[in-house]
Amino acid sequence: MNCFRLDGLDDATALELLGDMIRIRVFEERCAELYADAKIRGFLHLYIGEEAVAAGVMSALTPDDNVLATYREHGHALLRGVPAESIMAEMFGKATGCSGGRGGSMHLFDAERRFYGGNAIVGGHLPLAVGLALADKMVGRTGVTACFFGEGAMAEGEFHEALNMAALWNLPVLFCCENNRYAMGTSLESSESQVDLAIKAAAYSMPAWAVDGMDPLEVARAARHATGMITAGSGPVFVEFQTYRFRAHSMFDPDLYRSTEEVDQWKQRDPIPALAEWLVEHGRADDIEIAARWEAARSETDRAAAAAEAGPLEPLEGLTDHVTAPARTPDRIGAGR
Amino acid sequence: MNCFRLDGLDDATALELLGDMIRIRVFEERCAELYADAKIRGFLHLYIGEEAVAAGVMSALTPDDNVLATYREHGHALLRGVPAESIMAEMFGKATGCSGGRGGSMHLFDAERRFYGGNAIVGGHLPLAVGLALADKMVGRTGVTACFFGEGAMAEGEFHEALNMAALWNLPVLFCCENNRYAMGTSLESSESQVDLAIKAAAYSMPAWAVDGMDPLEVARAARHATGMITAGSGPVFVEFQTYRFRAHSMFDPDLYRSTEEVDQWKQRDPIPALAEWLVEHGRADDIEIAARWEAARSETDRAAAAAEAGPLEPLEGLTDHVTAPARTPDRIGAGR
Amino acid sequence: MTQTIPLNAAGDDTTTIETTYRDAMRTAIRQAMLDDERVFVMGEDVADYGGTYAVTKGLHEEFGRDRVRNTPLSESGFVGAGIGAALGGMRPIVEIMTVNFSLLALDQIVNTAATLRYMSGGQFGVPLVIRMTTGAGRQLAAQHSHSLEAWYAHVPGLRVVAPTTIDDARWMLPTALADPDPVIIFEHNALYAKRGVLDSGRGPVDIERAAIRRAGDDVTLVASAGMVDKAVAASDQLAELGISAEVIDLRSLRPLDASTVQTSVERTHHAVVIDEGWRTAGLSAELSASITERCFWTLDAPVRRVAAAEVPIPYASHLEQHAIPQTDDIVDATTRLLETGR
Amino acid sequence: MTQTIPLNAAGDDTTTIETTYRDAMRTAIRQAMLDDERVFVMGEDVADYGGTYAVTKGLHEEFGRDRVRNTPLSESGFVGAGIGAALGGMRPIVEIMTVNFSLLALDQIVNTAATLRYMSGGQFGVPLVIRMTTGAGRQLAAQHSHSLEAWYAHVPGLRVVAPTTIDDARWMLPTALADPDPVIIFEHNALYAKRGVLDSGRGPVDIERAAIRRAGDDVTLVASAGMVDKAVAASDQLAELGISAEVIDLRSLRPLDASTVQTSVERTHHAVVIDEGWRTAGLSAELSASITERCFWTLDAPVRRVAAAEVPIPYASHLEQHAIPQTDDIVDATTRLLETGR
Ligand SMILES: Cc1ncc(C[n+]2csc(CCOP(=O)(O)OP(=O)(O)O)c2C)c(N)n1
Ligand SMILES: Cc1ncc(C[n+]2csc(CCOP(=O)(O)OP(=O)(O)O)c2C)c(N)n1
Ligand SMILES: [Mg+2]
Ligand SMILES: [Mg+2]
Repeated sequence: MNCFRLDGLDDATALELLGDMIRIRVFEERCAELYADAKIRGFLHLYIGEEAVAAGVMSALTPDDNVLATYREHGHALLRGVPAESIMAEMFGKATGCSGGRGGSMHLFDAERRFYGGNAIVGGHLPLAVGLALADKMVGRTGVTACFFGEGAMAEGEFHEALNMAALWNLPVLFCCENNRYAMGTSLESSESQVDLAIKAAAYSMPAWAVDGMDPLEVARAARHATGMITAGSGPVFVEFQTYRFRAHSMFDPDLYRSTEEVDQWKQRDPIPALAEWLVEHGRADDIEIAARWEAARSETDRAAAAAEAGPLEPLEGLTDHVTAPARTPDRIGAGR
Repeated sequence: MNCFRLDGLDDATALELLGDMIRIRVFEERCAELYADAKIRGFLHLYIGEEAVAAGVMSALTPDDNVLATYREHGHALLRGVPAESIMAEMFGKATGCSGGRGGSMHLFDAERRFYGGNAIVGGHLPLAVGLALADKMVGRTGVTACFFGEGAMAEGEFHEALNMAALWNLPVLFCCENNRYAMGTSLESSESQVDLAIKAAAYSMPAWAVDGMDPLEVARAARHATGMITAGSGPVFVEFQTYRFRAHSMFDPDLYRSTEEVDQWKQRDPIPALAEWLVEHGRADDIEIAARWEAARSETDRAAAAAEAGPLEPLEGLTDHVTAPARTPDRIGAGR
Repeated sequence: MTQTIPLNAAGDDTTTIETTYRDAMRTAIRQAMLDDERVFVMGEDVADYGGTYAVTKGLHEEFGRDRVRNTPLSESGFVGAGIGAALGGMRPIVEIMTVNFSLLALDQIVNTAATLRYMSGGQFGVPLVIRMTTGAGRQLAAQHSHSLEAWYAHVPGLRVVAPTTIDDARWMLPTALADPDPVIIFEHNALYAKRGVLDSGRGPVDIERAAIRRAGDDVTLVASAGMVDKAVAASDQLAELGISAEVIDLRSLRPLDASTVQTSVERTHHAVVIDEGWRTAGLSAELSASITERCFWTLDAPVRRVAAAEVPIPYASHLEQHAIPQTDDIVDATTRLLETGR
Repeated sequence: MTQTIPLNAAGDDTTTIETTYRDAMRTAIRQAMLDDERVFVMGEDVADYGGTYAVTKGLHEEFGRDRVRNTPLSESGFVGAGIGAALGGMRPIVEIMTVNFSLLALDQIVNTAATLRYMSGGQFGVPLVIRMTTGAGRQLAAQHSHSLEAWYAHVPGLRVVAPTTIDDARWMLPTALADPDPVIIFEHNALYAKRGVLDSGRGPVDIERAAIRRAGDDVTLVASAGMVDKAVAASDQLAELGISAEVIDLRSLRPLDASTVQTSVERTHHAVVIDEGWRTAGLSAELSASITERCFWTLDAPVRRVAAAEVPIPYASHLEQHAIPQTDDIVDATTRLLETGR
């Protein structure tokens, strides 16, 4: 029973959201295979099941906005416009990767697209988001700083410090909580005394509400509403997206802490087949259009994997590059004019 | 206009609370003089103006309870029963001090009285309180862990982490927020997006309310109520005591950030003369009884200062004592029986 | 799969069993929990998940969730709670998933655990054990690949150990738990899967002395944690070159057993010190300085340091391997050292 | 009271003025804020209170509370916000009241500020300046008396400096602000009240080279932060004993200017390294190791370390003074060293 509502969105947007989710799904399923093939190493955290969140939120952002994400960020990078080739190359550890092979899956970066990672210390990037928004506010730039994090991060002190500062200083931050109910193997109930996360966030005096994170249209509407508020000067906004990861936490996770029934139940809410079916049922898209999205995603992923494979490794002499900048800028701040 | 209410407390208790406040006041005024005389050094944070809070809360605690406080803790130590002599000797840096001269004003300790400091990292002792309460709960000890901290500490990540754990694990902690409206020179309004502190605490799903911290009877009633709840199994409780410090933050503070009018206004609410007047007016105590309290406090302080002055210094060879225990205990945990 | 090692009473006839470092560590924890009700385990995902490195796997089923306690993601908070519980009479084993996240808990460790006894004039001790994984080599990139043992070794009031053998994985813990002061146990990620023979009747071992893992005459290689096995491998290669290298496993990083090292260097007249951490102001600096102070007049050449390149650890495997010390680097440094000395 | 130093254009005729370290530092901040709108100050009590050590006193009146921004007590949060603001194009000066509280912000500094450029393959830099007070000596006890410069000096991706003169207090800051990477400035608490002559027309100075504060021939004393003036005082006493000691002020703790030290030691054949931090794996260890590596063959005796006793710093004055290195300790170590060498 898929009851989506367009409610302000149009057919094209809905199809776009579906296509975006498909891009992530296809890309990440390939990542899992490439991990099995030992092409990708280190930690690999898949977003499969949660695609509606990134798709919906990203659709509400403009190129002027800043984006920060966690180590589970392939989807966010992809939808932000970071080329699939450079993401895949990064995971292959190639010099052509979007972080020059130094970052890997957890540390995708793209300055041009204001994509500030790929951050692997849980909660550690929330203060950064506050600082980026502060800089924007101080120089009078418009633009929202969207910061994604898991519900597990809400127990960290950084969450608390960041939300307080953002609200206190009325900064344009969109806090996007991806509540997939588990932090590795720790359930929300065993991590938070208050499991209604919007209540926690509202205690910082900021607008906060929860949204069905398995419904990309709901997510998109909430994100538009939130960015609208922020742009109008509301200060920070917190939205909880209720979602679920279908795969294990990472490729190392034996997934012992939840039942297959629970996982299966959530899989029935998989937004990709559901939205596809609904679009077709209601005559808003046809099978051919949808098949084309899958096809495009597959060929994008194929190209990415091929390019990654072909990409060169950074030479060993490059090891010490980028520890600091090659040369100091010639600025003479505070020297007197 | 002093409108105190006994409301469940008796005359003797009210007089006791007055006497307790007087003890702190007299002791600390002497400390200020001794600082000027360079007998006491380092940081010295006076509690003058806030005595009603320690007096009221301490009156509700039993010897089985644990107490943790900040660097502004002379009053708490004194009312907990730490001898004035050993507190003063500590501030003089003498071997006879309650921390052997190693701690000073900010680090008063007394194991026998379950007085766990004297902690000088803002917010740093809140997790300790959680751990002490956890230990009590695990071994089935009854007793409440009372943890005092300033409103400034509520912005620290440790506050957030500690309150969540305490509530999540239903631990017997009484969080006593001494809201004196300033953290050094930073006002509550410029530090917290939500200035109603009970709302912040309630977001962790624990009972939380605010109390007039200039009224020792109100404080005592609130503390009794809270410890009663906790002992009955409520889990942690948060109480905000609204108070004010009459002196500067420390002896180094030029006190530039608030007006003398503001300070004077609060001084009119000084609970010591107010309660004394009220007790006499209502025939609940007489001038002689009250004068005796002042006299007792003065002679206690005199004795303390004299003993501190006379106390020996730790010999230099003692410098490295107590870095670790002198010898390992003979326990053989995990060796098999 | 998880192996259950039979629990032996110390002092029983020595029985040996083949097992892994991981399982030996689990046995140590399990036995401690059986022996003493005050012992409990606390940390992120120590229960259902089984611990990030599966050390505590299954223990929550045996001991329940109170004594194998999952915490929220609150490193400073739960380390502080561990300190508090130790003050309150318990003997907590706090697991910080990895040293990387311990940065969030450093205030608690340095300003409270390490200072309370001193600041209180000896009234309060903190009998707390903190376990954490350390080291690079798994392509986890800059935020997940620290080797910060040197920072901990810097702090008075702490004891710091790094078991590298199966026996030490099993038998250092009871000694650490019996210690009245905080003990930090560093477990190098590469060691968990290490197989070997456990002397399951051995009983608690000291956590203060270094151990000679290979005897030799020409040069002393001093290593710890993940570097010990590389140093042993290097000594094998050096043997083929006709160089007899003694390998010392520090075991304890604070206090450092300088006298065992000194005795060796006074005999070999040459030392190479090896650390997976960064070079500047790292453990290798301390070793170099203290060896030189003690053996200046007997050294034939300056102590050589082999340490990580001064870079955040990169993801790409070839770069990462290049950044951290390898067996070849040790061999190379040693042969050069001996050339200098001649 | 607060002194206002006239702001001079670099390159103007040199004008000297007598002032304090504190006021020179304030002038540096003020000039930077006048010069560049991107520069702002953020930290606990930098506004109304004037900064714990009165360095930023009055600046909020001139520049407003947005650019002299009081923060909540949230060290990790506001340091992280400073990193974010730097990423966003600003040039923040973040004041952490003292190094003691920086323990709460270490994750942000080590895992983000120091790694972002590397992890992003050079795309993102963090042009952030963090100022903090360091050192003991004021009877503030164990939690408020750390000297953790060694920890910061250990971390690739950071620059670490410690101005000790009035000129450096004034002129290191513009260079630090111009640096595209994070710079940590350690200000020893004992220096703020130091009076001296400021060359107010000098202009920005390098923040990479050590400086010789006293020339000498018999021994090299290497010091930084609060130890430099003690080393200079020691050199005076040593002169009376007929010993000519060269005193090197490191100025930069990362990178260390090993070559300036080497040049000196190659001439004097003797080195004493002095640090207010703990000895084990401290700055003094690094100095000893690197001097020995470079000068082994010219050293007449092993490098001597003078460092803090390995204790949490006690409150009582006589104990505290005994715990941290004093001029007499330096004199003593030096005379003993020269006796050994003979
Ligand atoms: C500070 C810190 N602690 C622990 C970890 C290890 N860790 C990595 S991801 C993770 C779970 C985070 O859960 P959540 O925030 O809900 O995000 P999710 O993975 O579910 O997307 C943990 C504990 C870490 N990276 N950083
Ligand atoms: C983590 C930390 N940051 C900063 C300081 C410096 N400091 C000492 S007391 C204080 C103000 C604390 O205010 P509050 O918590 O309201 O307590 P109060 O002093 O008002 O009793 C500050 C900032 C500290 N000791 N610890
Ligand atoms: Mg989650
Ligand atoms: Mg306050």
